[in-house]
Amino acid sequence: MMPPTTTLPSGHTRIETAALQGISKRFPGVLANDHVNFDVNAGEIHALLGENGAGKSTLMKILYGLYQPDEGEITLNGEVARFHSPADSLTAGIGMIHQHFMLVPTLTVTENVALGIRSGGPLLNLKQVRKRLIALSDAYGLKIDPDVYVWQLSVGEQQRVEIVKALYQGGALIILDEPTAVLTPQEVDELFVTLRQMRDEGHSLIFISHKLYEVQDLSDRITVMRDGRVVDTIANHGVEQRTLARMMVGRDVQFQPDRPPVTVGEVKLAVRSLCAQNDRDLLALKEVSLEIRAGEVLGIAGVSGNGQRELAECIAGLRPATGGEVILNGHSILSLSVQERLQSGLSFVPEERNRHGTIGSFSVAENAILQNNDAPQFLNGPFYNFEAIRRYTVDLIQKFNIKTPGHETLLKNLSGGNVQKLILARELSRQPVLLIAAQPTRGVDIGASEYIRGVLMQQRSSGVAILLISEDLDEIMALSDRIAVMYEGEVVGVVDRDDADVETLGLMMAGAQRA
Amino acid sequence: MESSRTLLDILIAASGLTLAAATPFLFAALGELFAQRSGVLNLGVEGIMLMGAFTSVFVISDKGFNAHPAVGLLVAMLVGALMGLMMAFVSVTLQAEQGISGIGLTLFGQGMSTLLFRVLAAGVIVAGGVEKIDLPVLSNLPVLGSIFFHQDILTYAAFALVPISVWVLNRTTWGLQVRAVGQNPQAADSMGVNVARVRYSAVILGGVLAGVAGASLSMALTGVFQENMTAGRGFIAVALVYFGGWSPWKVMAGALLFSAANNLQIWVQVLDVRVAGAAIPPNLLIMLPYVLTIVVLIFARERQRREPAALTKPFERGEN
Amino acid sequence: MNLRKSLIERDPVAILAPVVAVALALVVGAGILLALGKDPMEAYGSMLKGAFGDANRLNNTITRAIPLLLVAIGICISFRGGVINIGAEGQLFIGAVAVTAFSVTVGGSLPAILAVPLALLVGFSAGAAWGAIPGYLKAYFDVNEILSTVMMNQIATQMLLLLLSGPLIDPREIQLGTRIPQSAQLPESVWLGRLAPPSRLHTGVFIALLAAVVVYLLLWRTPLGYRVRAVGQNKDAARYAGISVPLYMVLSLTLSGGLAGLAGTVEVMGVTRRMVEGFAVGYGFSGIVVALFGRLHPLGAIPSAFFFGALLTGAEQMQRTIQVPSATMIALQGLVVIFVVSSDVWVRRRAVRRAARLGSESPAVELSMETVAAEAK
Amino acid sequence: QDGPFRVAIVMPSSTTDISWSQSIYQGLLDVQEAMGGESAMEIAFTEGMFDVAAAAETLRGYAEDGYDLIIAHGTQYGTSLFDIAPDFPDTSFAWGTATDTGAEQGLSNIFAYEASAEEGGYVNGVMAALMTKNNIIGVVGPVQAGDALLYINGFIQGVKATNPDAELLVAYTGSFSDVAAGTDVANTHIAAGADVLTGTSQMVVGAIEAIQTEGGYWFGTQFDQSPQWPDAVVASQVYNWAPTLADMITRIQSGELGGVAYTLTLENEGQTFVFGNVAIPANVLAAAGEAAAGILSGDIEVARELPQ
Ligand SMILES: Nc1ncnc2c1ncn2[C@@H]1O[C@H](COP(=O)(O)OP(=O)(O)OP(=O)(O)O)[C@@H](O)[C@H]1O
Ligand SMILES: Nc1ncnc2c1ncn2[C@@H]1O[C@H](COP(=O)(O)OP(=O)(O)OP(=O)(O)O)[C@@H](O)[C@H]1O
Ligand SMILES: [Mg+2]
Ligand SMILES: [Mg+2]
Repeated sequence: MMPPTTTLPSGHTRIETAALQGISKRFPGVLANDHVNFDVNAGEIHALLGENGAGKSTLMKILYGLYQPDEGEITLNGEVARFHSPADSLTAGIGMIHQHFMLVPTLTVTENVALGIRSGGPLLNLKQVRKRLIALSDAYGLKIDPDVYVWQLSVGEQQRVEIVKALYQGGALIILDEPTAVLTPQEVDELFVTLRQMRDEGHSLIFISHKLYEVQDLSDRITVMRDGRVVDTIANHGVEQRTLARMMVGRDVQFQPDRPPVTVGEVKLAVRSLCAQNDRDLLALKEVSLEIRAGEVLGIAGVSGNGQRELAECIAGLRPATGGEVILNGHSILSLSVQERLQSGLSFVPEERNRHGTIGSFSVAENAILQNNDAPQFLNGPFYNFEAIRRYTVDLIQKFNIKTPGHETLLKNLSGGNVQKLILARELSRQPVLLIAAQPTRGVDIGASEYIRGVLMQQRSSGVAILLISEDLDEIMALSDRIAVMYEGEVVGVVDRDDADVETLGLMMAGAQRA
Repeated sequence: MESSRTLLDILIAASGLTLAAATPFLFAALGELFAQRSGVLNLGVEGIMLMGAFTSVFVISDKGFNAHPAVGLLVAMLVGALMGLMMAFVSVTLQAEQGISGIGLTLFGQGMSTLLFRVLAAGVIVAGGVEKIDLPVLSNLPVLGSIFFHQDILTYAAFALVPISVWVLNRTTWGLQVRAVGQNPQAADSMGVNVARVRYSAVILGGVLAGVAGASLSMALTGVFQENMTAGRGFIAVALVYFGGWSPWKVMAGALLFSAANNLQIWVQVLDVRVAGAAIPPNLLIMLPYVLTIVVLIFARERQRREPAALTKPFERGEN
Repeated sequence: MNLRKSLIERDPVAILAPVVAVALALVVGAGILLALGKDPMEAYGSMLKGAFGDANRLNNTITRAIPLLLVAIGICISFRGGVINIGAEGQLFIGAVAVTAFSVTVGGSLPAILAVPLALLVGFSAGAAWGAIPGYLKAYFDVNEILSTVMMNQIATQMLLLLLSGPLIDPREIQLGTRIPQSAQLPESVWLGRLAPPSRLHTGVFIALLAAVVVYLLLWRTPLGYRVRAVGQNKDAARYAGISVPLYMVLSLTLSGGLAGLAGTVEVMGVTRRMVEGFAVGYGFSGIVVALFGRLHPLGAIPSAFFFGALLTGAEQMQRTIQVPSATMIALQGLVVIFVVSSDVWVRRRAVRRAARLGSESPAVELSMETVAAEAK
Repeated sequence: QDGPFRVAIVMPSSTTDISWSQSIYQGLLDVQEAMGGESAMEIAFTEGMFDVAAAAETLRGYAEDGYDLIIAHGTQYGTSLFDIAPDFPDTSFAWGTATDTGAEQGLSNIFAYEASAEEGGYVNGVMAALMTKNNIIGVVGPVQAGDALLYINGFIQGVKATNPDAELLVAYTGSFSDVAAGTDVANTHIAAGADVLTGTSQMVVGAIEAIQTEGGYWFGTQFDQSPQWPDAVVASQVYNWAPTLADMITRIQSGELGGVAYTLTLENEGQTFVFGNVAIPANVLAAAGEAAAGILSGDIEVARELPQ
């Protein structure tokens, strides 16, 4: 029996039901999917939850034709479908927005979209693509400049490009793998409007996120995975976050970290009228001034691209300042090299953990000594003392509960959450005066996030000055003592946490209000 | 005698020679540009050029089949395509380290071309060359006419290929796919682009053009084939792709600069230019084009690096 | 360290794969030989005999491997440091020329105990300086090193000719008016002693082996090597960790050039004992292949260099005894290179499948610090 | 002594290079024929030995295989040869271009040979000076050294002595083998007005082709290049190795294994002239004959080096 088919506004035929049945997928050492059943219907948003490494992305990559399942099958509208590559699934009307964006930075937005067109003939008709792209983005309220290069876009804009691309290709079923991990609250809201609109038109949507309230807010059904298996699939009628977290982690999760009262000490970091340029040589920091005291967390809120990254990099010495002053522990550090800053008590958890924070092809142990690679404690004469390095690393692994087969494992084989824990472990073990933590829990599952936030609070208690940069306002609110909002390279206001409310912060982040 | 040679005459002659000499570089470098834009570094250009140089001259010479030069060119293209296919198979399908497989291909091409030359031709082959063609009207232009429009057809073709390459890269679906696959094959793959097919085609096209480059060196520029006659020009062509920052126009500029510098140093020798009365040692002058190429790069620094991000990186689905 | 990955756990097929690849290349080569009307068995027999036939030939094979090994070790450093050094050829020439200049001027007046180490130092330094130039240009002027090293090879070749036909020419050549571009013979005080005459095996073999071990230790057991590799693997992370990326780029090309220079030095002091036109042509390129065959590992380069040494000496014997054009051997070498490098992937995929089957962690494709440390024990 | 006389030779370029290597290979073939073919004389060769270390191994290999005469046809092989020769006192070796037979080191089994290329160069120069219509002559040189330099120096003296007004353009390619570089230099000479060219080493084939296409003349050296370019090659000063080789073999057969240094000159017919199809005016031929006679008689002295 074929269900009646209708055509979606984006041009494709609805996919009434897509089902994954008995899917198993094995990777070296792990059973990523273990006889998983999952289905999604037209006009539905089905959320997929699970800790890092639970097998969500793997399952979706199978549906998208990127991986072949070891067992099980995919059915579309009851008929068995075999996807050998994304070309097959795209033809069947399935689109995917990946956890890591699948865009070509050196191409324009229009060209990126045109790349997915497989029936266009040998000559490009960019004009036509551009026209339809504008029409689509208008229809779904997605603001996009079709002529700029993707490398010029903020992550939020890239996200929109991904969605338009999926719509353009006529995706009747669209998979969104952690689409909100890199978005600002406003952007998340806008995204949800679009997604709801798509659902209402009859698209099938699969939504993956680590943020429970998003799942709660958006989805019609929720499937929770743990260790490659489906724990349960439930309808979203008043499910509590607590219940979901329990299903995911298998224990109770504490959402708000303990914040014991701390008496703040002297000023550890003072930033005065700091100016700097971004990668495109535009002024990105305009006379920024800040102070952080020992035992204090200063949260920087702001939409990404408003100078937070440049601020962190300037303090860490990765970006030259064009003016101003940075004083760490009483000493001006702007003229110091990165090395010297590290030695004078600076620790930095960078925003892009794989690009800046670690070396994927090095082992966990090698990554653990990244900045201390010539510390006497790891040396035996001119040579490394591997035993000392091993002890040190194993110690970090145990203390910070890092899940890894061993200290010799290559870092790239660790999950994002565990990479993050390793970075944090490394940075904290260097006993910093100042810790800069940029997006410390982005893309990290709730179990690990809980842990990381707890560790930050411990550090606060022990007198470390912490500069927390996050786009997650909840995180900022939960951890900070004071909150500075950045907008277009300026600090538009600093408020005490107890006086802050999300509303006002949001307005300040949008540049509509100053404190 | 000296007086009959004006500076203008020399400039005109030098410019014409420069264009002709740049031809093989241009073909090979444009071909390599396509391969590299798709993410494959083909260091086998030297070997392919040699095979193209030999086979084309052989079939058109009386030691071979006395074929029309067009046939020679076609054979060179075919041989280039086959060797390009070999490179593509090894580097795309087998995902072998591109640096080594390219050097392997170069060795193979050097060996095979010499071997075939020894067995089939037993001694230097004289091709008779490719006629220069005066373009109607244009060749009568003063100065410009004799520089630009008194060349052989391959030279015209090589320079025409520059805007064509730009057009192909920017205006065709395949060109877009080549650019995407060289930058972010994962993304291209996830959009349904067949990464392997695009890379195969780009590398094969590169092979075809390297074959033509060899043919232009042997049939047109020198009119002969002798063992190992490319003498490292294939590697220079690869270097020119880096020089040109993967842009056809700048690659052309590089090929012209290199050839012009080389021609300049020959003129300095020929005219016996002296410094403070002393002759300049020829070896010093011969270094000139190489030194100049580096120096130009020092001063003409690009702000934005355009190197294809996936260059030399094999693509395997599922690797993030 | 613990010997977790013992040899028993190793896949014997993986070790055999290159051998099979070479065999396959030889089968294709046999086709070529048959087409030439030669008996492939006889040809390969003479090749084997030429490379390993007796002690003398074996020693010559080793002698051949010495410069290849030194170049390859240097290539390991630069490639590990993320710098593609195609310029070993030129660096080797410059090292050899410098040591020749040193030897024919002051080397003769020094006792061997002083002259030899000084000569080695001079050769190393000259190669290093020649390598430092593209390194510096890359680090501070963003000049692509593939381009600059290719160009500098040509410059070095002309430099060599210039010096050999001018300042460094053998005075006898001027006397006789023959003007052959070659230097005078090096004074005996800088000769590297022959170990097993009549073969030309010389003490340079110890220098090369020592260099391999030293570079291995340097790369995997010292902070300096750690930083070189960190810069090679992830420049952003290296910068973040306070490592001076430009400095280490220059350093890896400098060391790489130094070792190539040392290759030329050892060759001139041990084998030719004078600089001549046509000296060690092509060793720079072969050295790159040797390094890549040895998995960019200084110790892996040792068997790899030996293999190539054997291929070269065997090839010459083959040409001599069965009179095939030397080009046959070059084509054959190309095939061997292509086949062996192709077999790599197959081995890697097999390793992944095996790992999946055995349920162990996914295999380390790149060598990391401790796995290498364990292997070395 | 049964069996054929066995000669082995190692050379840097190929037996078909129509210059240095092919000339001696031809000489060997001539001697072989004179001696009665392959049954009387066996020739083994290894070509393309630009790598000195490889050549050394090959030379030793031939010695071990018991060849009677082993020729190292390249100066660069000398050092290796002096290493090997003492180990095979019953084998005879020859090398060139060189003048050193190792007598100083107490060696007695080495012959040396060289060519006075400047003599033939001079004669070629005389003819070139008379054949040019534009009064411009170009020289395509490989590297400013060795045999090539001798030839070019002789050529220049010949031109200057005959036609002091003629303009001489000299340029080097920096390589013995880079054919296209030879073409580039020739084309530049032609663009500068030259209608007669000469040049040496295996890379000149492109240059000859260029001047033939242009309708000009070429003077060759080392080997006869007229069969390939009948319209351009006026004369080639050819190295005739046969007498030298024959003499060596005779000596070896009488037990004298070395110690003689040969020089190929016009006088000993080590250098001869071969003419092609190009019609040569009588006065040119006469002048060439006079020049050759002058060199033979010593009236003309050709310097190996040009005055600075
Ligand atoms: N290509 C691969 N090769 C080897 N192992 C893999 C591969 N992809 C995933 N895995 C493993 O499979 C398991 C599931 O991974 P998957 O990416 O599906 O998790 P996830 O639920 O998406 O996690 P996250 O929340 O971090 O995105 C993990 O243990 C992971 O290490
Ligand atoms: N080729 C691979 N080999 C081994 N493991 C892999 C491979 N690709 C992915 N993985 C593993 O799959 C898991 C999920 O990968 P994914 O790319 O989704 O990253 P992640 O854990 O979500 O981290 P992040 O989002 O911060 O990048 C990780 O555990 C990662 O280590
Ligand atoms: Mg995932
Ligand atoms: Mg994730």
